[in-house]
Amino acid sequence: MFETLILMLDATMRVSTPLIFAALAGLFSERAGIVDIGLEGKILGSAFAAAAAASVFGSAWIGLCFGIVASICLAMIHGFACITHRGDHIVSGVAINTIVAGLTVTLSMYWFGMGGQTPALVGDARFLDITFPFADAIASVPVIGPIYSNLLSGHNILVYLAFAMVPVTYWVIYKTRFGLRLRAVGENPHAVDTAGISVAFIRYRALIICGILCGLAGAYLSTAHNAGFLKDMSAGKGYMALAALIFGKWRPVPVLLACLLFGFLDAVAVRMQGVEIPGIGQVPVQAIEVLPYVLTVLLLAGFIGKAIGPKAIGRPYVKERA
Amino acid sequence: MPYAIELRDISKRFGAVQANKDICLQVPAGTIHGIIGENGAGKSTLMSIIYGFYEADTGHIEVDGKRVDIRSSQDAINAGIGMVHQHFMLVENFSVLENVILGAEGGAVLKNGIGAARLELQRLAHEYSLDIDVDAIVEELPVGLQQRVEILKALYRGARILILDEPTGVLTPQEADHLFRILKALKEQGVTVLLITHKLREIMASTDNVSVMRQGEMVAHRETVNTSTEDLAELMVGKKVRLTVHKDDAQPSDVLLSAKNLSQFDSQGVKRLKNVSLELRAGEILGIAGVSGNGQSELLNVLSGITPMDEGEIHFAGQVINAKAPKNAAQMRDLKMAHVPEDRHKMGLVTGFEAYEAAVLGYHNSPVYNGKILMNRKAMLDECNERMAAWDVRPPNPHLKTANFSGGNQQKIVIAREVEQNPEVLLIGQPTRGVDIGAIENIHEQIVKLRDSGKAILLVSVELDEIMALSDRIIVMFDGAVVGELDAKDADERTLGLMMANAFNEEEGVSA
Amino acid sequence: MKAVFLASVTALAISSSLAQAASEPAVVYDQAGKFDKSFNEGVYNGVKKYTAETGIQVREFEPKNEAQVEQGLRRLAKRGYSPIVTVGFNMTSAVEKVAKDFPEINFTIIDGVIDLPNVQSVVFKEHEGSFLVGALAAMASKTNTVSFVGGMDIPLIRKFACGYEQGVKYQSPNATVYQNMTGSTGAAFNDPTKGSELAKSQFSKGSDVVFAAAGGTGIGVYQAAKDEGKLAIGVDSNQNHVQPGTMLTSMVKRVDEAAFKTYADSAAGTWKPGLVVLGLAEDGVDWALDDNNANLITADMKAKMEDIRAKIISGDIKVHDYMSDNTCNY
Amino acid sequence: MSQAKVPAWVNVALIPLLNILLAFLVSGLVILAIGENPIEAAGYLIYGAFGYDEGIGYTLYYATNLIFTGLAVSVAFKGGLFNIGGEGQAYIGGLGVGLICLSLDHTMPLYVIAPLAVIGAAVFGAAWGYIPAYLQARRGSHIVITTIMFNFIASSLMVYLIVNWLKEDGRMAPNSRTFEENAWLPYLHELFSPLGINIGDSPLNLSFIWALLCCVFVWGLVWHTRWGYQLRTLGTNPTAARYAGIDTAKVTIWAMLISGGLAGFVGLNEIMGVNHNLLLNFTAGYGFAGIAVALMGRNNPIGIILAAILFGALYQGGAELAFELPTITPEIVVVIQGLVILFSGALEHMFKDRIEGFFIRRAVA
Repeated sequence: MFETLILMLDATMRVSTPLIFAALAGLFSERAGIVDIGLEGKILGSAFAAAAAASVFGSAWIGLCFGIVASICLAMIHGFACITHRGDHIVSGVAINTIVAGLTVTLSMYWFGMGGQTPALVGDARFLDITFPFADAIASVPVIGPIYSNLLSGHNILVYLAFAMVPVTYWVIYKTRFGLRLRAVGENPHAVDTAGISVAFIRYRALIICGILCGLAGAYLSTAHNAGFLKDMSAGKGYMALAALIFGKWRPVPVLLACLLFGFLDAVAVRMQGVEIPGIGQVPVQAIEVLPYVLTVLLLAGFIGKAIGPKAIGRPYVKERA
Repeated sequence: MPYAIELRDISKRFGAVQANKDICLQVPAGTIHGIIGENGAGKSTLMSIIYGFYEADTGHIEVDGKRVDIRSSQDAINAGIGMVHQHFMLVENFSVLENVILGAEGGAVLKNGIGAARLELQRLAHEYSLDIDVDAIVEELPVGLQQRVEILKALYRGARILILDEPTGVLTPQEADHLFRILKALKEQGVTVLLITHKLREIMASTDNVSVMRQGEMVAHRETVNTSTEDLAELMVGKKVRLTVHKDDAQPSDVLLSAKNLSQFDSQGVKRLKNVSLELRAGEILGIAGVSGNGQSELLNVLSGITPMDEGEIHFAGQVINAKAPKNAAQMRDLKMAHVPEDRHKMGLVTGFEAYEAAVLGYHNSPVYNGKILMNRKAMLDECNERMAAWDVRPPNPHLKTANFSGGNQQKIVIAREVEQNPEVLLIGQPTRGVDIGAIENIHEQIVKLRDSGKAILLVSVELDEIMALSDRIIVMFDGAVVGELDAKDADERTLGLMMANAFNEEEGVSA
Repeated sequence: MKAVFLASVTALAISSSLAQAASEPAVVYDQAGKFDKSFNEGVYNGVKKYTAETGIQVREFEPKNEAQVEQGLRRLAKRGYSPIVTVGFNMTSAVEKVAKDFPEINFTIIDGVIDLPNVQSVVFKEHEGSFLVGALAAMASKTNTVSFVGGMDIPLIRKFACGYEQGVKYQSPNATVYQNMTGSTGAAFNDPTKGSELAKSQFSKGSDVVFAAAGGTGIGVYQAAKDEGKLAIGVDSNQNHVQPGTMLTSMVKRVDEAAFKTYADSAAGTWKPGLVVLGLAEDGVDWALDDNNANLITADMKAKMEDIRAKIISGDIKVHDYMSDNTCNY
Repeated sequence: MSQAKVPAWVNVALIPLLNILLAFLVSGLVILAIGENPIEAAGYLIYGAFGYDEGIGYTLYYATNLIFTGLAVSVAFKGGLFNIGGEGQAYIGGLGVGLICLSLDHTMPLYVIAPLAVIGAAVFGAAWGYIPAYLQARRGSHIVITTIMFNFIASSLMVYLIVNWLKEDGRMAPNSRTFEENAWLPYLHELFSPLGINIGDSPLNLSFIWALLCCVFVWGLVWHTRWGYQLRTLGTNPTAARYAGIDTAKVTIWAMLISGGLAGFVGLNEIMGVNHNLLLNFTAGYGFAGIAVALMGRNNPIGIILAAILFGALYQGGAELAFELPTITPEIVVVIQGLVILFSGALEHMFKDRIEGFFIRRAVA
């Protein structure tokens, strides 16, 4: 039982990683007042760019850079539409998701001609797992052994980075000048503007950070968790991250917990397919898969707590005319 | 001696509208300078230019005799200019401290800045008697204190020139008095104050000099001691103001509507309306006086059925309406209650609609405008044409989008809609807000005419002059409750002002 | 610009009417595409081989959604392409419809059964091949624990699983076999992330050889095996080259042969409609041994495999077909 | 302010046209980047969409779905609601159609099944729109997020139902049995051939006519009924709606019911008209494409028909294009779609303000 739990948690860490990156990305964006349902598109775009670059240059790090750049570009389109041209955030997000879904396949067909995939990545073109010192040595020690060598050790660097990003995000959001301004801009952009700070500049910077984090999420998918890009490989992770963001009420630590919960449910669901549980029979996997969305809806409807987002979210900032 | 701030030939145009034209202004250091003008005279635009919100098309600004380029609020702050906006620029769920340091954090990491800010705020509080709990969350503070946070924000940034845009609109007269004492203290410390208002009394009471704006132009400068309310009023509107309305004495008869102990809570559970009782008789105008935000809007909304009451009941047209048996706005209209809302843009009109569509808003279910399944467009258009002619709406084009009419004509469309339904009771809020002088007279006459035809009218206005001129009876509201009632003949500004601050008996007891 | 445009439109109209006259072979892959490293790629290899040997181009079409399957088939049929090889049971209903409407065009469907006078249905005895690789897995396993990752949870995939399990148990009766299916929709054939997760969880339970019958999902399974130093078994095509050193073998389903044979027979005039069942005896399924996995297969293992293979063909070993009764009781 | 001075055709025709041109221009650049000639590609595309009877049929068949989802998005939008859940509502609507057909096709004739299927599609689709609407109207949760979540929930639900309940034992493909022919909506080419009119074989079926009727219905409903008046009031000014005594919660819920019902009709076309069985993923993104159609069509039924035909042509022409030039995937159409959403939706102010400004200046001068 304990073994199984460790294995499930181990899988949870791997599955949650892109969710954590993307949900933190959404946190930066939405705390600055920009609704971002384009997380999905940015993840997918980055996954493609990272895999393509990694396969061409043979380096996962170069892939990561390309992934981040691609994701930032998409974030800037979102910014251009929502910040500069006061466009509807939702529409812009839908547009980005749609464009990326089409473009990644079109481009990968052209470059690699493999039905919308990139070539499989080998060796340095992928982020490989890191084994902690003495992991093998103490693997057999009860309790601590499995926790250390199975759960904590043996992930790739992006997994650790994702978890490290949570305290970093917390610090940036609550303890720095940028964070103060970012939160203020999401609550009352007029206050920020009259304080002599450019609302647009803060929002653009928030979106750049959002782009970087989505870039990490996408690169993780294609160059760390998997070994190559696949059509539609983000498979709704952006939306699930959005759900986690809401579920975590736009705060870094609860958001992390929400991501872990959703990741855990996913890890459970994967292993439940077609499995007969003695006495119960088959548990429909779909029921587990759907839980994150159902929970988020229940939360939004106020049946379990209340999710109150940043006040100025989704509203374009226009200087009022006298 | 150089002026603290000098404006030279400032002009600003928004599309076809000339908001400011060749504005010149000289403000000596350490004085309080008033700027008055009607709504839309261009005061706020001018202040926004000084504060870097807009860039002037032509002209320039000098501070302490030196020309400064103000392209952003940051430039204004650097030039020592601070501004207290009409609508506070505060982040409501931040603490006072966070609000104050926003934009002047003193380093990339907050920790150091916060410590320094704490000390500086203590000093400011001491020096100008601006006491405040720096760790309080802003949205939990009363309005007067929120304004104080705004002033502290400006001073913390080292402002030597402080602009206040309509600072007393949301304050009780007593809170306002306190504000002016603070301004005097600031002045003594050498701060220059620019006070924008359309309230002549404030200008006369507190300023050293006053400038008058009209239709985007600066039309006069006066030393306050050498001018008078009448003089300024005339300069402001350009002709003699007629503040009285010709009307005969009221002939009140039956009680048409009575409200008993009405209470209502907002979404946060705060009681906005507190046990309000009133009676409204046929053939009278009942005025509701009060500083804006003291429950008048809630009262109108509850009476008209827009929001349900939480406690109390209304007797109207033989019906008892209470929390258990509420009636919505449509049902109240069916009982012949009409309502001209306080804000026609937010409520009274759908600006994207063509005039003939907006002219049936609220009455769209009436059989007059409907066939069996579809609406009867012809009937709507015919009626709209008739009314536009009768009420002199210009241009008389029922297909024009309502957004494209001027404020006065929009208001005429709304009032015509409500009055022409021949209601028994008319609720009317801020009937002349943003309406030009000519239309004001017209609207006032129509209200009196309706009264004389035996209808009951409940008038809500923040303009004391309007209340006093139109009402037969006046009720004063403060903090959601009725704090006094008097006959219009016995009302004067001082009495009403004290009642509005709920300080009638204790003079200045409750001022913040 | 306008002129160029009009010219190209006219040219198009002409070229497409010309195409009507041709009678060339064609292939319609399923939505996983011809580079799935598995089933479709197998067919693609057959197509390549045919083109290489005869110089005749085969018209290829990769539909991207359900509607395009039928539309693409119809378009090919209308232009006179024949025979048309279609890949996968997902196309059954579309092929059925179009084949009815174009009785003069010949169709071959791989992995599906359609009873029409102009359709050849090719199905495989996957259970036999799976039995073989199951036995090999049991031989190679050091932990006496092996596992299976299926794609979509359907009878066909259960057939693989069941055959595999029988093979394992034949070789090593007390061995443990873990089984997981990836999902219950077509997406389960194209989800390497889940594949790798499933494989990893099987590895942590002790499995050291995994057989993936999961299309594109298998890529993730093989990757996981490589990352963790375990062995994996490929499916459909010879996938030994995907992760050399990790791939123990591949359960080869000669879809390439099926496609090649359709074209070749058709050219020779010997193509016949009806059901074609290909098993070990017909070389329709087999295990793959090449340079990529030669190091992993000892002479002893090879000998045992040849023995089992012969016994299945001779009928000494009866391999239960899951799809015959939808159970895996053997 | 001075919209009066901007000629109507600017908003109705010029701006949408510019948006679509820009989208084509960018896609042309993409095609150029992948080494094909955009003009040649456009040739194939137009030929495929309009060049022959069958192509036109396919174009209109795709357009049918897009009319339904476009109308769905626009009705909700008129009430100020962004229904991003058309995909899920269409999916569940198809379930309604499928269940009716599966349960009645052995016993009932088409003229009984068809109206029931229409009702089934509407009721199921509406039901799926109802929950988010209810939650928005009564519990204050944001409809965009809930409808997104409901798309995922619908997708899982359908997998569960089809795989576990509706799939025949032993069948491989996850779909229900094929309906008897009396539960098939007649193809238009079948209906027309007795009249001597010969249109090419295509999946175009009776639901196209139903889609056109829905346009008329929506036009009348939104612009000419009391309910429509209330809907538009709510959509442009919710405070005014409360002032006017409009039950905003009720209008919100009804708007989403109608929106969901319209989206559900995609099921009619796909399940009963074309596939003749209940299968997975038949919605194929039409729900999202409806957003582009509604934006492009300016939320106006005529505009929606035109936009739906345009996108239908892109789908069909795109398939033709991919068939003729295998280096170009049909996904290029998805790119065009996304660009249209970007230019005519998210970046609408970029052009609109400038163009209107131009006309206003001209009018002033």
